[in-house]
Amino acid sequence: MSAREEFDAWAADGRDRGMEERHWHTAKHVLGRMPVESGERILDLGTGSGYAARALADAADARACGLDGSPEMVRNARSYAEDPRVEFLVGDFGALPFADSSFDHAFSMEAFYYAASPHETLKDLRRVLRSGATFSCAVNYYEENTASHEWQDSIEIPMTRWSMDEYRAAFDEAGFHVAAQDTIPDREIEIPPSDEFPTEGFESREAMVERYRTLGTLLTVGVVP
Amino acid sequence: MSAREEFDAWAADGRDRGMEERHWHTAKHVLGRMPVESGERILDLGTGSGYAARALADAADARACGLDGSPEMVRNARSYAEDPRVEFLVGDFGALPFADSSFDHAFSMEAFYYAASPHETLKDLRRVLRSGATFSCAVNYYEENTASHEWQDSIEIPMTRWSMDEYRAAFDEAGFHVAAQDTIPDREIEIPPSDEFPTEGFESREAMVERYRTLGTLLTVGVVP
Amino acid sequence: MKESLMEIIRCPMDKQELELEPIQESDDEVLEGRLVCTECGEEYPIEEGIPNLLPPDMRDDPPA
Amino acid sequence: MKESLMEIIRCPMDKQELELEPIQESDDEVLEGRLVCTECGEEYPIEEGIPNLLPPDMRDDPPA
Ligand SMILES: Nc1ncnc2c1ncn2[C@@H]1O[C@H](CSCC[C@H](N)C(=O)O)[C@@H](O)[C@H]1O
Ligand SMILES: Nc1ncnc2c1ncn2[C@@H]1O[C@H](CSCC[C@H](N)C(=O)O)[C@@H](O)[C@H]1O
Repeated sequence: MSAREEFDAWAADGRDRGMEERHWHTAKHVLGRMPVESGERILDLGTGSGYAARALADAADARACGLDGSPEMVRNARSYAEDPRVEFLVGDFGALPFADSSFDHAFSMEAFYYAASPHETLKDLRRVLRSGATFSCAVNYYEENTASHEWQDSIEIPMTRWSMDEYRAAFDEAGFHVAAQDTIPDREIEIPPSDEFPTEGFESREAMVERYRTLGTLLTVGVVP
Repeated sequence: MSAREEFDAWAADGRDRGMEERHWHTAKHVLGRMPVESGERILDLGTGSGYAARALADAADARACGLDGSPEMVRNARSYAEDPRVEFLVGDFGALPFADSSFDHAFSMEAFYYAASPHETLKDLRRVLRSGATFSCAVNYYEENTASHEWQDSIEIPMTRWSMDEYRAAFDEAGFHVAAQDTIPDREIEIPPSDEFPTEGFESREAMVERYRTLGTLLTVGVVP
Repeated sequence: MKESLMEIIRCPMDKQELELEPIQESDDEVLEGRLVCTECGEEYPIEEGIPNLLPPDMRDDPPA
Repeated sequence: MKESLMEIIRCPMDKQELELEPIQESDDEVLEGRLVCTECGEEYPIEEGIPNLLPPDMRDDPPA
């Protein structure tokens, strides 16, 4: 199955809205830290339902552009957004369809590791960002989050599983200055009482607490020199 | 009273340790976000008891240097630290006694706004940081934190009260790229039940909740291009 | 797609400028049309207001 | 103060290199001594292992 077919199917199933709800718990903190000024242009890489693009336009009066490789995702995202400051387009992480220095900042949640050539994507991202721009890259799938490792089994698209160190090194190699790195806990997801474990996803309550309250979302922030 | 006399008196009173305990609630999150690599040199500006220098050496195997204008503060800080990776010296924010590009990162908690010429201090900081270095500037005294405004009444040293926007603009003007800005809530300080208000510091429980749980510590992160 | 997006979008293959060929427009948006690369001549569709700037080999419907 | 600090410390006034004049040393630290600016000649004390690099007008004890 191609990435496009896979994610088109997710969109048709309404998984875009489900992800929005869960990812918002930590994504809102990532968005809240971005030093966005009014009128700036922001790229949302792998926009899904487009919630981040909507939130940035709304909270920071920014012009947000959501890119996604799945036409069905983008069709949904467009249908949820009424704000004229928000735009969506279909495109691939491997061939960003933008001019040099097009954006003042970029954001990506739970999407970057689907890039077929993540190092190339980072370099191309650097190209489409102006000097001084930030890239906030948020992922739940990463080496230290052992509970996430099995996710690859249920999807045919190859996923890149870097450690925190590997994210910093890759940003560095692509010419970003690493400005910050952090794991952001999900304090909102409901964790059932111990006697309900094992659940479908977790052997024990401790494992679920670790996955969400301790590890949460890995954020790496790069700045273009 | 000179800054030196004021803070020497604080140190003699043991206020350095009291601040350490309270500031740690949010400072640890600031420190945790810094992308410090093993062996890097870090400056702790206005080190007080020196806890941040100690923590950086310990957690990130960094070489930390704490600067403070109060000889008594530094004497205390030195007495608390056993780690050979930690050093302290007496110096003023207005005349940083360091070579160009001496440090890989800088940190400052509840100290920066005492600088007599904050714009000059930012510029000098940029000078002593290498390209790609970050400066994490954390303050509880800032415009949006209205509960903090009255602090100036109890100290003779003039304090700079910038807004979040003014911090970003000043960093920018000094030649830093602003990489992130955030308010970090203090989730640990105990807030008494409503019937114990007014207290010495707060009219109402709501005001105290806003001061700590909502506003907390303002963090601005700059990166040297 | 609003015309202002033309400022930043480029051909995904060679990053050269695109020319907008509108077919159907609303008040402030192009609903159907084409984006043509001024360099390589590749054409990218705009459908239901959405520009599709996937590289040509990823754009076409997968064989059923 | 460890000698390795000499790599980064400079005269606060003109940011020129300092020369270390140790008076009392322990295993790995200078406990008492002086740091002298190689350019302006200003002297900065090291006392109880702590270098005092305040500008000269801020260093001196305040009048009682
Ligand atoms: N190579 C690629 N190019 C462009 N988009 C891709 C891609 N691989 C995956 N995606 C998109 O990345 C998204 C990952 S799901 C995450 C969506 C959203 N950011 C959220 O937080 O909920 C999907 O919408 C998928 O279509
Ligand atoms: N102009 C100046 N130069 C150097 N240090 C200064 C200064 N003005 C204030 N300070 C120092 O800044 C510190 C502020 S109190 C904060 C201390 C510590 N960072 C903490 O978080 O607890 C004091 O130790 C004071 O001596």
